[in-house]
This record gives sequence, structure tokens and C-alpha cells, in this order.
Amino acid sequence: MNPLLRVHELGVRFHMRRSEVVAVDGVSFEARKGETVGIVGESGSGKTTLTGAVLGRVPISCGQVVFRGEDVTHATPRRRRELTAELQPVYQDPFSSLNPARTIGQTLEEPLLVHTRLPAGRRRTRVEAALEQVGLSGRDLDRLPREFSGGQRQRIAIARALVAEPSLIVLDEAVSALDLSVQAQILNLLLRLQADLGLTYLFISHDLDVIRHVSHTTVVMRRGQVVEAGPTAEIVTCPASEYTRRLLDSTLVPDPELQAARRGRVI
Amino acid sequence: MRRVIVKRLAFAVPLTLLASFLSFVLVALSPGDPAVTILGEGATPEQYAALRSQLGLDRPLVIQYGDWLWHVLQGDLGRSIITKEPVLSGILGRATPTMSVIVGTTIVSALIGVAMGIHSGVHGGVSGRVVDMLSLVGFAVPHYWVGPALVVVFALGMPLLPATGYTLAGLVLPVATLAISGAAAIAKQTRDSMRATMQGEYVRALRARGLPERRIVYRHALRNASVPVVTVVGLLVVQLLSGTVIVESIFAIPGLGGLAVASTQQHDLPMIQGVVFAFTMVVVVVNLGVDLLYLVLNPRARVA
Amino acid sequence: MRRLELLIPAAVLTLVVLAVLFAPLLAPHQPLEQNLDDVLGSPSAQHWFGTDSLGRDILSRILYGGRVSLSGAAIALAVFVALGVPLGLWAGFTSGPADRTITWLADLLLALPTVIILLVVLAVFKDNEVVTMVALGVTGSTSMIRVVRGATKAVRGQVFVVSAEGAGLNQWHILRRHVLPHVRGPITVQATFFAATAVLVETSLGFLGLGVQAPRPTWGNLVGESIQQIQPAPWFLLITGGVVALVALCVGLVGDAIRDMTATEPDLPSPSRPARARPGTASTSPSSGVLALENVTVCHGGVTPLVTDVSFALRAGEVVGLVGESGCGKSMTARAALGLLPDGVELVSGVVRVDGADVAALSSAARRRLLGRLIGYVPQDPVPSLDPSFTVGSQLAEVVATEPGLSRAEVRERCADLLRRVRVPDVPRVLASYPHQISGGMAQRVNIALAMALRPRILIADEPTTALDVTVQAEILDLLRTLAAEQDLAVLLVTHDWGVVADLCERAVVMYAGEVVEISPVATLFARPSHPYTRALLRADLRGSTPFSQLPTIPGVVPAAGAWAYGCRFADRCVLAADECRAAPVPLRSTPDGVARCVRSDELQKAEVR
Amino acid sequence: MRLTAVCLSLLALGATVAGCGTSNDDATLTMGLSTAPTTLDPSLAQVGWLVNGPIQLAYEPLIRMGNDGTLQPAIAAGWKFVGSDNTKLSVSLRSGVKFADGSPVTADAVVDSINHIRKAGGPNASAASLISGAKKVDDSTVEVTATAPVPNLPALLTQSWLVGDVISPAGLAAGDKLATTTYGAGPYTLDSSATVVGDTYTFTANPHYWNKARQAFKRVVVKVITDGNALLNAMKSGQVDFAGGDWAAASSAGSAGLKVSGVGNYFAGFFIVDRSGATSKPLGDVRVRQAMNYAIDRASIAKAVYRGYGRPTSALTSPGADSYGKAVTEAYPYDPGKAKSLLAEAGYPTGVDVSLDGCKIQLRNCRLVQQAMIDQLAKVGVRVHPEFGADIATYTKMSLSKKYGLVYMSYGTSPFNLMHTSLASMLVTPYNPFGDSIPEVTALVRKADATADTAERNGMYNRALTTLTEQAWFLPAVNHDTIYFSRARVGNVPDRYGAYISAPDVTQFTAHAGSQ
Repeated sequence: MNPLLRVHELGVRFHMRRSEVVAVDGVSFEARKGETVGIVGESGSGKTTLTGAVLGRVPISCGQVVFRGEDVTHATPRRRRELTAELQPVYQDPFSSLNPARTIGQTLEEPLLVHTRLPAGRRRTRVEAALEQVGLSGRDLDRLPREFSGGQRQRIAIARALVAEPSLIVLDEAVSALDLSVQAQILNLLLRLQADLGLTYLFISHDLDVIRHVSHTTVVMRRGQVVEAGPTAEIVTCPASEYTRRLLDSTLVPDPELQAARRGRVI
Repeated sequence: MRRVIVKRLAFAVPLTLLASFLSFVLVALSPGDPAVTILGEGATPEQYAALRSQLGLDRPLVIQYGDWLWHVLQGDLGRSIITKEPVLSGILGRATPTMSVIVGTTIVSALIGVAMGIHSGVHGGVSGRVVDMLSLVGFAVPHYWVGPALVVVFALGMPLLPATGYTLAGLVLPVATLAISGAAAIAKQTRDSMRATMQGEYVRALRARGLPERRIVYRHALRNASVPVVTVVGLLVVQLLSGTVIVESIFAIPGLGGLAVASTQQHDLPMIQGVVFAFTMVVVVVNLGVDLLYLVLNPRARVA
Repeated sequence: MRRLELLIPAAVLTLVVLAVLFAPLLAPHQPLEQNLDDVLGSPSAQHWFGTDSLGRDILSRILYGGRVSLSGAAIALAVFVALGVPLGLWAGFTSGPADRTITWLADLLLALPTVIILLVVLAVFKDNEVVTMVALGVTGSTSMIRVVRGATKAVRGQVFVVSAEGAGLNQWHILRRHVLPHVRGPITVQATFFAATAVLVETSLGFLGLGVQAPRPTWGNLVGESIQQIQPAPWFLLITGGVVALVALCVGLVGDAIRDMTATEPDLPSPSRPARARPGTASTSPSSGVLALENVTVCHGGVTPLVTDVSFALRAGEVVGLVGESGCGKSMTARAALGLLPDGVELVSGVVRVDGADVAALSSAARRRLLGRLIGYVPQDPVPSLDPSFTVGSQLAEVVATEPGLSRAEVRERCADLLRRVRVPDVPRVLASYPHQISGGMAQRVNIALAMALRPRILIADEPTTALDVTVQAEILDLLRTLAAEQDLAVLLVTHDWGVVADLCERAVVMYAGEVVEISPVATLFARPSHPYTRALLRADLRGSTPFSQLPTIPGVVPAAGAWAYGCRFADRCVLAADECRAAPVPLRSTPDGVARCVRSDELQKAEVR
Repeated sequence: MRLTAVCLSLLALGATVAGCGTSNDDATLTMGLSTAPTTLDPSLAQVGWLVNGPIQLAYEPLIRMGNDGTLQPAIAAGWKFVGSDNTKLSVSLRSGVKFADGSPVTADAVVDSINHIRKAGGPNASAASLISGAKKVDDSTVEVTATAPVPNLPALLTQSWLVGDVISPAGLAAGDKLATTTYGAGPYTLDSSATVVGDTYTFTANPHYWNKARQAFKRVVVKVITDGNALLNAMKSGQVDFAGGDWAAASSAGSAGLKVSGVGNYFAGFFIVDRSGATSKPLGDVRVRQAMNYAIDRASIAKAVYRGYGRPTSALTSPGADSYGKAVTEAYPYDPGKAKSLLAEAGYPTGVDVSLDGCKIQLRNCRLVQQAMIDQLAKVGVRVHPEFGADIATYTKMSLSKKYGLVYMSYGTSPFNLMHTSLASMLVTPYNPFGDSIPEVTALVRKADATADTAERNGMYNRALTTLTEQAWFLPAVNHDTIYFSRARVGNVPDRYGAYISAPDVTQFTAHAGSQ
């Protein structure tokens, strides 16, 4: 089966005044339909630039991005806009990713205005359906973002991504700013949606624990390069690279004894 | 730092050229005739024509401008058509009073405005409201209103200060007139940016380190809040260049504003060009100064 | 109050505009009607504002004159907005060549003397008010361009704009729907101030004898005429200038009010319900610790409780975690302990003791001396918590030098030493660096060094590793652990991460909805939580979960401050909740080695065992 | 540290500024000007304004016109017409007179100066053009010849008309510098180092001046203060000793202890320049022009606008002028009824429309007079449509464009032959842009010019003026004074000046002993 998304030897360079910064260097991976690719890395690893390149927001210096068999590396702006129906992002901060001046309904119908010619009534139905999919109600349409909690806003952001009925959702640190209990709710939601709708996720996170929970394959990045990639289970159990091992060792375990043991301490 | 200076100066050349060309064309296209100004009302049309040709005013505009530019490049700003005074000495003679008014106003406005702004921004509450109100009143009351009122009170009522003229004491009233609105604008900006800065995380951290509040406000917050204030001060200086006209008239100060008005009305092209040149230079220098101050105040701007 | 500040000037302005609009109906006299036998008459019953130099009624002339002047200002304003807004949006939105060109043109306009431009326009167009005001709008538009450009650039970077682009919206839609509404505030402010400026400039031209010529009245030529008559009739200028000043003031006030209304308010809960008195609970913690909070209650605006009845204590050398989700009051508790509550938030009751002394009883100067010397603070965001304008060295020296009697060299050596103690490599370079030049982890070390500079006995760290990478987080936690052990430091660690608690803390204080729900040693807490919230929150942690499995969650959300239930605040989300939970406020009860605020702790323990 | 730097620069600034201050001691006369002189060159200066003050200070005329109007010897010790037709004037020069640079004033210098000014083509061209030449008769005698009989030829050689101001040979050779420096033999000489062109002109006593009695001050400072209120404030606070003022401020100045004196010779009103109906046909009808004259309530305007310093007049003449006669000044009493019936008679019962080249600058209350007259004309059906030039030059150009039926009038009394030349001869001037003339009036004036007997000559001038007034070529409203304020320390300021004096000659003032 052909992968839904194939990224091949992707490179992104930024030209500063005097120097050139290589933000992403020769990154390759594939995302199959209905599966999740987790991209994990610390700050400066180039993971955000990578998503930008996939979404067409950052100019690609070399390599290829192939979506559904189509080379979209240098797609025209017009084609890019069409592609947004298929490729939707969800960002980290639920407080700033929704326009505070517009109602939920207005924000959610935007993708429909762009990608469809549905009449207002049908648009509303679709938006309500999306809201219900993420566990909110159609009654919330006319409310403003500030009336919702952080978790609810992230649900709304997910609903916005769902409205256009995409096949791939890029989740850029989508649960990093959430509290523990809310994070669990959103992860549950994402997993359920994937199962129900056959969605493909590109899941970006600095948190190896989150990646471990949601992704089928994992790409570990550092300084713009892939450190290692492969099935998640393999990577977290027997990492091939020293860096991945250090990442794993650095994660904390919510168990005092275990944690003390991991840190080589005795209580 | 050198980059900024070079960039600004490189920017200054086309700016000066375009500004001078635009003003040249604009003024030349407006009605009015220096020949009539010189010869008065009683001359014959032939005499006017002869004088115009003697002054070179009958040539095509582009030639006239090119001629002017050629001389400027050789360091010669020419002479006034009307008074025959060398433009350079005319500008310099007028620039000193104007610049003293501007510099005085800027300093006074900045001192008062920043003090008021800090007070309002840090303490807020009623005193903040009072500062807001004062700055609005300062903004709304016209100069032609304040100026004469100050003269009546301080020069005629209790003769503390001279009513007119360019002396150190004579600068007090004009500077006061202008500083009322100037301080208002600066106070507003200072208040807004102080308020934002005082909510910054490092201010909380500084407090948590037990530093005295005065030190936090004046050493840390003020410095970080000052970048937009510097912008406003820079704009104030530029606006004052034209803004002094009224005050120069009220207090009989021989300045650039009055010169701009008079030479425009007399169609004195070389003099107007000189004024525009001086204005542009001030704008360039002020912008450069503002940029350099940014660098001093904001280390993040230094590397890039 | 806010509304009045808008309503009063708006009402005055409306009155003026209406009066001017209906001048033919309202004016008591014809504006051109002369009476040479009654020139410069003082205000009287017949002529409320007196008469001018040709015996014309000043009130009527002001009313009619306003039609020219106010419509002139409206024209200038229209040009100002029509030119400044699109260009500013364009420059701010696109950046690149368009941005540079527009900025350059705006600078050029700034360099051209406005006086000369207006004079030339007046000369070419024979005192045509419309053209003059258009010219004024054009020259003024630089400021609008600058402001709109800046505001647009700020909005441009916002995530919701990026999201909208991601949703496939084209630029026009994004500008119209997402950028414009947010730039509207600054635009309105600029526009109102320019409108007032336009009125002032029009009359200033009148002062210089320029602009529309008499007999047709305008505010400008009325001002011009009244200036000429200032000697025999000073009230003439008083009135004409006064009308101008009044209008300018009201326009400015409206602008100010609009700015205040559009300015983003800090996200603090608004005062809604008065804090209900909780039944008194005995101080459960011994006040023997270096830091002790006793029944601390913190309110916003004097009425909305943010933290209620919090008591706990720290012993020297002990690391205590303050755990909970956002909105539970843990940060506010930490700030109450520091004595640095935000504006509008205050300690309503309870005592904070540092080394046994009631902090509230101290003078503010003495309280400040505690900070740094007895209590150190490590913030959440390491880089923004350092002043960007000073080098690390100078910020360190500033704190170190508060200790008297140190020479410069000693101060310098102490600073270097402090950095070495927080294991900063390459100390000289870091000392000379500005905050933006060092990494987050390094900045957090600097923050810790700053907190430790005066050798405090207590360290309050608010989510000190949340903003850091995991590898760095481990190092910082190790550092804190070492410092606590070596210097016998009491550490209060605010965190939402069970992993951090497990790694570093000996005891944990769990907060929910503004109150302490459980205090236990961490070993007990993780093994046998005594409060259902603790248990639920521990279970929600995905570490140790089966991949792709549905995680246990807590239904609902943390209630907002002020919207807390009368009984158990967690009852609505609790699987064990019974009627008795909702009946009355639940006091803290002792558990085998701590306290918990649950009436069904015992059932919980049983359920846990099962 | 930065603050210190600011303070230091502020102090430095203060020092420079303080250096520019003017001291106001007894030996210094400070006079205020409301307009900056465009030039210091007598050959290019405007006649008749106080603006000429600086020139009067530095240039000695052949003959000095006293502030009372009498002609007094100056460089010329005496003068007389040669023959009886008023065309040739013999001027004998005083010996030992020197220019400020120390060189002697010779007959050659006088001849060269007169011929230079005559040919300079300055604003004074119309008066200067009456002189056809000057020639040296011997070392102490110069003969000045007129193109036609000019009975007031001696007056042209006074400082009032500038032609007699003698410029030194060095000055004649100086070119453009003549505009910014002085080269005269007058009582004072310009101190360029203490002068800011357009703002402050400082004059010091000329050590070579022939008549020490006329040097009342060691220094004369001329300050330009364009704003009338600022000028008055400067006087009230003692910064300025003598300056022109405004009618509106007269009473306030008087109560502040300033002496108010009036120079009475200006006419305010309109020239009806389109007498053939080119711009507006009705103006070609004398009845329409007369109707306009009947429509003006001159007494009210005089009182309201000039506050006791203006008199109604129907004709362009003042008491003391050669053409004066009471009857002609009262030719058109205020009679709107008659104005309407004249208009109806001329075939315009619904009124007429005329254009006006209006006055915009602050010139002798012109804007108020203009508005008052437009209002009064409108009441009888003459609708005036004004346009305004931004400055005098534009105003002049507009009137010469022949597009306006009326031209604003702010005009000073002159000897009648000069007035006739610029108002009613074939000459095209801003006051007579269509170059109109009435042959019999011209003939009468020519005849008068050649008449030696003063009374007979003045009678003929009056008849010529009466004809022009009856033809309603002009629409004067008020004959008004211009106002001058002086502080008590200035002496010898006359209450009234001579008829042709348009601006006081400050060199005739004295320092009032013991004042201040």
C-alpha cells in the first residue's frame, strides 16, 4: 500500500544576513493511512520547521514531499490552498490559536467557505457535527473562545481541523500546553477519531511519553537531522542511538522508587 | 552599530533628493512670482519678464532643479532670490533659534512626560486618571491659545519673562507652550509601555530578589519601557520642525518655521530648498539617533 | 465608570455636530449679517457669544463655521484612514519589498515639511478647504501607516492567523476576518486623535491667516480674526479657541475610552461572588518550619476567592511539592508565600510565617529584605524572567552588591562563584552575555544563582523545569536537589508534573479548586492517595499506560474561581461522591501520615486495595 | 552621567542664546517692523512703508522730507527749478559730506547714484521714470532733468521716494551685496555681525556723518516681529521703542502708556478697474459705478474698522495734498435708495455680478473693509465674487490678468501727478490693469504739471480728480491713518505727519532725556 505522505530527503535552509542555517537536513519518513507518525525532539531539533515544510508554509530547499502520490514539494499557492482541505494543522496553544473576536461557529465554518460551496444551513450542520465529534455541542456555536476552558478550546481546534474532512492532521505539540487530566481527554479523543475516521496523524512533540502512547512509528530528531526512526515499540524499548537513550533516561516516572532507581539514587 | 549608521546614511541620500525635488516642483507649480515680489506692484510686464529671465525662472523646471542640484553638489546652496542672502547663512541663522526651541521642548517634554508617565504607569488608580486627563487637555488646547495666555500672565501680568525674542529667558514661554502638548504625548506613551513592562516576568523576578522598588522601576522597567518612548520623542522632534511656526510667530522668534512660511509665500525657491534640506537632515539625524538609542537600550537589536 | 468616560464626551460631540448640522435652524442670526454699530460687543442676551469686528453674531458664525471645519476634518480623516489603513495592512502583512517601499514612502512624507506642503496646496488651489484637508490627510497618514503596520505585524504572527492560513483561507479573507478586527482598536485611536489634530491644524492655519477667507465663516478664520482682536476683545479668542479645544478634547476622550475598551484585559477572573466563609479548621501543620502558611486565604478584588484556607509548613532541608492543575491556586499560593501577589489580589486572612515571624506584621521594607535574603525565587520561564537589557553579570552583581561592604572585585568574584556553584561552564562568557544570548537551561541556572546569591534558607520554585527540554530538566532537578541537601534549604516546588514530584520531593501538597485536598509523603501519595482527586490525577498520567489505550480521565473541568461548590469542590467530578460530600464543606482530616480533605477517604483506601 | 551631558549641552545652548540678547539702554533705539524688508538696496526697495526704515537709517537723501512734510536740505544745500516749466532742477551739494566708508560724496557720485536708481527698475520705477537723467554741472552742482514737467521733482529726491538716496561708488560696484549691506552717507551704518537678515538689523552711528545733531542714538536696532500681538507685547514690556500698530490695539496701547500717533493718508476701498465692462458688462455703465459709490456706508466702516483713525471719503485725496478739496471727498453720500434706482435706471433692477481681486494678507485691516463693503454692496444688488491671492505678488499678478472688475485698494496719498500716472494714465499698473485714461483729464494734468503757480496748479489737479470721481473710477471708503506706537523715551514724535508721509522717518526722532 502506498503511504499517504512520503517525505524524502527533505532539507530546509534559512538565509540569515551573512550565514545559512540548516533547519532541516535530509529528513525522510512515511505516514500510512490510519497511522500516526510521531516526531520527537528537543527545542532546536527542527521539528516545527519540518511541519511547516509539510504544510507548505516554509520553502523547501531540497528533497520531496509526496502526498497521495502527488509531488507537492513546490505546489502552486492555488494547489496548496486546495490541499489544505486534506492537510489540517492543530497547534499547541489553545488560547491563541482561536481568534478571540470571532464565534466558534464563524471560526469553524471558515474551511467550508474556502473548500466547499455549501449553503449556510448545510455548513451549520457540518460544523455542529464536527463539534459533536469532539464532545462539544451545537449550542456552543455562537459563543466566543474565551467562554471555554483550555481543553475545550483544543477540542474546538480539532473540530476546525475535522470540518474540512482531511485525511492527514498535523498535530504540532497539540497536547503540550494542557493539564494532565485534560491531556488524557484530548489524547483519548484523538485516538478515538483515528479509529473512527481512519485519520493519519503527524504528531509532533517534545514529550517521548506522549509519542510512545500515540504513534505507530517514531522519528527522533536532533539539530535538524533524524537520529533514528522506526516502529515506536522498538525505539522506546531498545533505542539504537545514544541520544534516544539519553532522552528516554531523562524522562521522569511518576513513581518515587522507580524514579530514584532510574537516577541511580537510593531512597 | 556601524551597519545602522551606514544604512541610515545611505537612506538619507535618496530621501534628500526626492524631498528636495518634490518640494521644488510643488512650489514651482504654485502661483506667485518672485519677480513681482522684488519689483513690487508698479513695474511693467516687460520689467517683470526681464527680471524673471535674469533670475533664470523662465527655464524649464527640470533644468532649474538640475542647476540647483549641481550647485548643491559643489557645496553651494545659492542665495535667496528675494533678499540675496546666502541660503546657508539664512538657514544657519534661523536654525539655532528653532533648534533651541525644539531641543528645549524635547528635554522639558521628555522630563515631565516621562515622570508623569512613570507615575501613572506604575501607580495607576486616581493619579493615573489625572495624568490621562492632563495629557488629553495638553493635547487638545491649541498653541495659539496657550501662548498668548502665558504671555498675558508671565510677561505682561507679572513681568517675569520677556514677551518676545530669542534669549535664554525668552525661550521659557515658547518651550512651555509647546511642552504642554509634547509632554502629554510622551506621558501617554510612557504610561502605556511602563504599564506593560511592569507586568513583565522579569519584574516579578526582580521583586522576588528583594531589590528596592525604585531600582526596579527606574533601572530596569524604565529602560525596557523606553524604546517606544524614544520613538515618540523622535516623532515629536520631527513634528516640532513644522510645529514651531505658530510659536515662532507668537513669540517673535526668528526660526525655520517662519522662514518656511515666508519663503514659500515669496516663492523663494533656493531658500525653500534650503529649508527642506535642513528639515530632511534633521529627520535623518533624528532617525539615526533613535536607531542608535534603540541599540543602546535594547541589546537584542545589537546582534542580528 | 468606563461607559461614562465614553458617553459624556460622545454626547458633547454629538451635540456639537448636531448644532452645526442644524445651524440654519439653531443660529439666532445670519452668519453674514453685519452691524457696524455694534462691533466687538461683549456677550449679551442678544448675542450669547458677543459680536465680531463687523458686528456679526459670533455664536451663529461658530455654528455655521463648524460646517466647513468639521466637514474639513472629516475629509482629512477619511483620507488619513483610506490611505493609512490599507497601506499599513499591506506593509504589515506582506513584509518584503512592499513593506520596505511603503515604510520608505512614509519616512519621505515625514521628511517633507507639512507647513510647506499645506502652503503650496493653499496657493495652488486658492484656499480650497477640501484639497487642503486632503493634503493634511495624506501627510498625516504616516503615523497611521506606522501604527497599522506594527499592529498588523503583531497579529500576523499570532497562532490563530497561522491556523486560519492552515485552514486554507486566502489573504483577503484573513485580512478581513482575522487581522482587521484586531487592528481596529489602534486604528480607531489613531483616527480619533488625527480627527482632533485636523481640527487643530485647520484653526492653526486660520491663525496664520490661511485657509478659507472671510466673510464665509470657518473655525479657522474665526480664530484668525479673534487673534487680531485679542487686545480689545480677549473673550473672542477665549470662545473660538475654547470651542476648538472642547471639540479636540472630546474627540481625544472618545479615543482614549475606545482604546481602554479595546485594550486586552489581564485574564483574571472578574469579581463575581463574595467569598463564603469556610468553617474554621484548626491549624493542622506545626508552625515550626522555616516557612509556614497558616489558613491563608487570597481574594481577587476583595471578593473572589482564589485560594482558601491553605496551611502547610516546610522544614529546613525539605523539598515539598505543590501539585495541582492550572486554576487550582498553586501559583497564587506560592506568590502569597513570597508576598508578591498581583495587583488587585490580596491576602484576606491567614498568616505567612518566615522563620516564625508573621510576614504581614513587618513593614514593607522589612518584607522586601526577606526576599532574596531568606527566600529565593526560581521562576517558570527562565529567559523572560531575566531583564533583557542587562548582562547576566550585571544582574548578578546588582543582587550581590546589596550585601554591604563588598569591593567591586569581591562582587565580581562572588558572581563568578555563584555561577560555578550552579555548574555553569564557561563562566566569564555567561557573565558577559545578555539573557537572549544563552539557552533556556543556562538561563534557569542563572535564575537559580540569582535566587541563591544571598544564601536564603527557603527556595520557592514555580514550575522551574516546565519550559525546559527533558535532558535539561534532569540537570536542573539534580542541581536543586544538591543545593537543598548541601545548604539545608527548604524548597517549595510548584509543579503539575508527577514525575518531578516523584524525582525531587519528600512531601507533596495537592491543591484542587483553591484549597489543599491532600498532604502526604510522596511514597504514600503515589502508593495510596487519600483523596479521589489525587488518585484520578495520578491515573490520568499516561506514563506507564498501554500505548493506544484509552486513558482514565476525570470528567468535567476544574471549576473557575468563585464558582466552587459549597460542599466538596471535587464532588461533581468524583466517582465516589455521595450526598454527604455535597452537604457541607469538608474539613481536612488526618490520614495515617498526612491530611486529606475527603469524607470518604476510607472507602477510597478500600477501593484502592481492591 | 547621561543627565550631566544633557545639562552641559543645555548650559552651552543657554550661553549662545544669551549672547544674542539685545541690550536696551538709553543710547539704543529699538524699532519694530511687522514685515521683513526684502532688500536694503534703495534702488530696489518698496516706497512708502516703514519697511524702508533700515534704508532711511543708512542712506542720506539729497533732500530730506521732514515728518511734518516740509523739505529740508540734506546732502543738497539748496535747489531750484531752472526755467518755469518744472522740468529741470539745479541742486547744489553740501561740501565735506562723506559716506560711511569715509570716501567723499562728490557730484559724480550723486549723478551716478541717481542714474543707477533711475534705471534699476525697482518697485519705485514709476516715480523714478519721471526723471530722465542727472548730470554734473560743476563739483558742487548737479542738474536733474525730468521727462515732462514735474512740479514735485524736489520731493522725488527725498528719502520718501528714495531716488535721492545717494549710494556710494563702492555700493554701485557691489552688485548683490547692495541688498544685504549698506553703502550710504546716512546717520547710521549696518553692523552685519549683529544682523540676522529678516529678523534683526543692527545699525551703529556713522562716524563720518555730516550732521551730528541728527544722531540721537548710538545704535538703532530694527527687529522684525510679524505677529501684531507679539509686537505690541514687546512694546508693552519695553523690548521695542517704536513700531507700527493696529487700530484694534490703539486704546489698549494708550492705556499701557504708549504714545499713539497716526499717519493719515491711506485709502481703503476698491478700484473699479474694468471701466469698459470687459469682465462684467454692467461695470461699463457709469451709473452702475456711481450706484456702487452710493451704496457704501463710509462713516460706519470708518468707525467700526478704524476706530477714530479713519474718515469717510469719496475721492482719493487728503487734507494737505495738492488735489484736496472738501467737495470732492463728499461726492457720494450714503444713499442705498439712490444706488438701487441708478442700477434700475441702467437696466439692472435685479442687480449685477462683479469679480474682485481681494485682499488676503493682513494689510491695514483690508480684510474687514472688504467684507463690510461686499456686504453693503450686496444690499443694493451688487454681488461681489472675491478671489484671494496668497501674497502681494499673487494679488498683483491676478489684477494684471484683467480677469477682475474690482481690485482691492490700499493706496497712499501721493502728489497728484504721480497718482495720475499710476491710476489713470495709459500705463498698465495693478491699479489700472486695462490702461484706461480720460484724454481731457490727462491734458488737464499735463497742463497743471507745467504750471509754476502752486494755487493755480492745485486747482487744476482738483478738477481732474473731480472728473475721475464723477466717472466713478474708484470706490474708496475710508481715508485712514496708519497707527504708530512709541515709548515715552522716544522724543520728537509728531502727533500728525505731512500729507505725503507714508511712514515715519526714525532718524528725526530724539532720545527723550530723563525718561525711563
